[in-house]
Amino acid sequence: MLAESAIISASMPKVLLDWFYVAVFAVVGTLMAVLPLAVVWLLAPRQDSPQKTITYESGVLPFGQAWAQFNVRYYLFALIFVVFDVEVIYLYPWAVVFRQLGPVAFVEMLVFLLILLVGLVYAWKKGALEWV
Amino acid sequence: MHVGLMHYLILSALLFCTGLYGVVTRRNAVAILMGIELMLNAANINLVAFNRYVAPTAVGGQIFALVIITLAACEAAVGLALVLAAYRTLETTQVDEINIMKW
Amino acid sequence: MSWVLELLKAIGLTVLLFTFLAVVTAMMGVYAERKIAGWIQARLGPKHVGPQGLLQTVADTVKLLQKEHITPRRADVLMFNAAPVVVAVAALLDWVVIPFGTLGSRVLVVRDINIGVLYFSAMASVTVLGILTAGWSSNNKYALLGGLRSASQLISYELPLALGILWAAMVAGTLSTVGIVEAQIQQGGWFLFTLPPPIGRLGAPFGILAAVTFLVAATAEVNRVPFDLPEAESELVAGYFVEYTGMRFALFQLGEYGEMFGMAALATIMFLGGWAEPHLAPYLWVAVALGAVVVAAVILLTARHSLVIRPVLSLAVLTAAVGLLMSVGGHLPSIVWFLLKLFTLVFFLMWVRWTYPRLRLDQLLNLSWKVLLPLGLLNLLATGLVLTLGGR
Amino acid sequence: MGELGAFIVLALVTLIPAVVVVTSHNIVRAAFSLVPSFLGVTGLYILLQAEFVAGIQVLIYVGAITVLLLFVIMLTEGGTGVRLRQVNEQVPLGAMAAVWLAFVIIVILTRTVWPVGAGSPPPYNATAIGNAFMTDYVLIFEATSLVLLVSLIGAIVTARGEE
Repeated sequence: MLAESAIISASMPKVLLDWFYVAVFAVVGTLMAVLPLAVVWLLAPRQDSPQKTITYESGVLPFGQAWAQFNVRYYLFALIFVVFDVEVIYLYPWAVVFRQLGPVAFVEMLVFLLILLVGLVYAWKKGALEWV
Repeated sequence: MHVGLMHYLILSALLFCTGLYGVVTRRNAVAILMGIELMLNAANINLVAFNRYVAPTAVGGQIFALVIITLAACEAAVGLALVLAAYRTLETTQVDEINIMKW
Repeated sequence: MSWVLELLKAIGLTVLLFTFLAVVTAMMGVYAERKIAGWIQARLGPKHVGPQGLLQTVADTVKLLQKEHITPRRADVLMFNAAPVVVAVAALLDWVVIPFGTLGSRVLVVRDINIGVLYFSAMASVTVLGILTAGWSSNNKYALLGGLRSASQLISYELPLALGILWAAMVAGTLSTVGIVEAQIQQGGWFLFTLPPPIGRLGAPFGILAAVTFLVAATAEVNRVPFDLPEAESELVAGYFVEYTGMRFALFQLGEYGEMFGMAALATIMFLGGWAEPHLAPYLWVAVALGAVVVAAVILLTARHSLVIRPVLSLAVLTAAVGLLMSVGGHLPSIVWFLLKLFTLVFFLMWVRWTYPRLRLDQLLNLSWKVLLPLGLLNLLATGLVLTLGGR
Repeated sequence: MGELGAFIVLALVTLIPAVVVVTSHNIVRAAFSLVPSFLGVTGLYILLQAEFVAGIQVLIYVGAITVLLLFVIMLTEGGTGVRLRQVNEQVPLGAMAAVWLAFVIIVILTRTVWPVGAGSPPPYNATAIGNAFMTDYVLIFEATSLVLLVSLIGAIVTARGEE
């Protein structure tokens, strides 16, 4: 194990090797996911009929486009999500160093989170978290 | 040939100009925001590349990149909220039709 | 050329993990789900194909391979085809950082990436895009509504999920999945019940709270009952994948089960000590074995249906056997422990699925934003405070 | 060699979809094309050994900002499939400006001598970033939370209108 990693680090840093694997996984995984689709393309029957490719709408002929406009509520949740997701990215580095740095890091994060909790309370009070 | 700082800077310049083209030519406000996101990404590539090649032992550039990602998220949230507000009153997201301030 | 070797190794591991995903999580997962559903609803479940219906999902897969791919006339063809692939590959990529156990001094993990758990949550967040693509490109009202609902559900529960992950990362002081397990081995207890010394067992409430937050969010993240609104068979007729047939549908299924097992695996790693063997005194292991026997006896004596007898008996025999083995000082390979914990969690998720009704959309969003998110944040801060006061 | 190959592949993965983003007539497709572009940039960060920033790039850009953009497209006329003219009359002008700017930047870049630092990146990227945030950059750290708070409030007020 140790000997092996020494050989690799001579040519390539661990970080790059790690992600090299991820890249191979993504590429080969995509190929493997496409493979059954190709098999189907070879094996399965293909009989096109105009009825078959109609959009499914519980057996009734579809009317209008599905690409319609939706409720603004969806946006509000996505918006609050983005802001808090960004907050979470600051928690990750904090989580790693927290136990080395001790009280100072805790207080710094406390201030950070309290400011953002104000935002959550605001959204809550304004009813941005209500669906109806 | 070795990959150096220059490679990243040129790539980022190209990405930046692609984004700029989108911002200048698009009519849809959302598409303009997409162009801006590309430009911000180009800036981030620069920051991280400078970090890697000029001061590899520090992480300052990466911190700036993180802050820019944060600002990009805020910009998208507020910008898109503006687009929605404009759409509600004017029923369009095409920026050249949003001209009620023009006399 | 060392990199050719690495490339071959990576390709081999991809094929291995993809097969694991397809055979163990998707095929056996669906089979187990149907058997457990049958057991809970006092019926038999699949029974005819192979012994005890074991080959049922294999037969189903073969059937799906022969099904025609129907692409709706008004769909966006390219994106319609890309969506199931994205969902399946995102689920596969989750597994890169999951350690299965140890072999000698080696940890059985594809790559112990430095930012392991962050990587995991990033990959999990890509699923949202696959689902939105599927919903939009079908150009079907049910699909689009299901896709949008699903996306808003997934993003809502991503935050509590991340907070659960962060809790474990904070206590362990690392983002690496292997590091998190090793921290638990070092302190001699699961994060579920134990915090690092000097807090120890007193920290159990924090761990349990974090684990519950994570599990609830994970259940929602993989669209399972009671959070299956996006699919809601009875109202949205399967939601975002309503238009998908044959193997494309199977890929969604693969992604969903792969993701579910992946979440359970991450929970095992973060809260149940991963591959580590539990250290209990021998008499406690005897108690575990006896307990299994007693519980089984009570259920068998009071059961109204003879159908429950066999599954209860087999589970009890398994638990009793493990308990007895451990009480006489035996050992099981670490990979067995990991899989035992993983399957127990998966069993729990399936049990929940067939027991609870679906939530309403507003209840679902309330649970995430008004309960889990504040709770997760407070738990994180409280645990941080306790760790700080306890002298690091 | 391997590094250069990876760089070229990633550059193409970044730039080609970026061109689709700014030229596609279908706005939903343009938004989806952002994803490979962002992922290409992620790969570049990895190549620069900025692992943590790469993880955040996927989490925020792919998992959050793209979803937000798609939501808004589907909430406004973009989602209705109505085919509107997506570009304005500035196409030739914009193309010229972009090409000219790219040219100028590249000329300037190639004529500058950039300082090069020595040393290797810290092995644990996330730890180094955490330490920097908690010590040297703590003011930025706290200021970001204020920026986030303000944009959250601003966006909620704007998006809700006067209901």
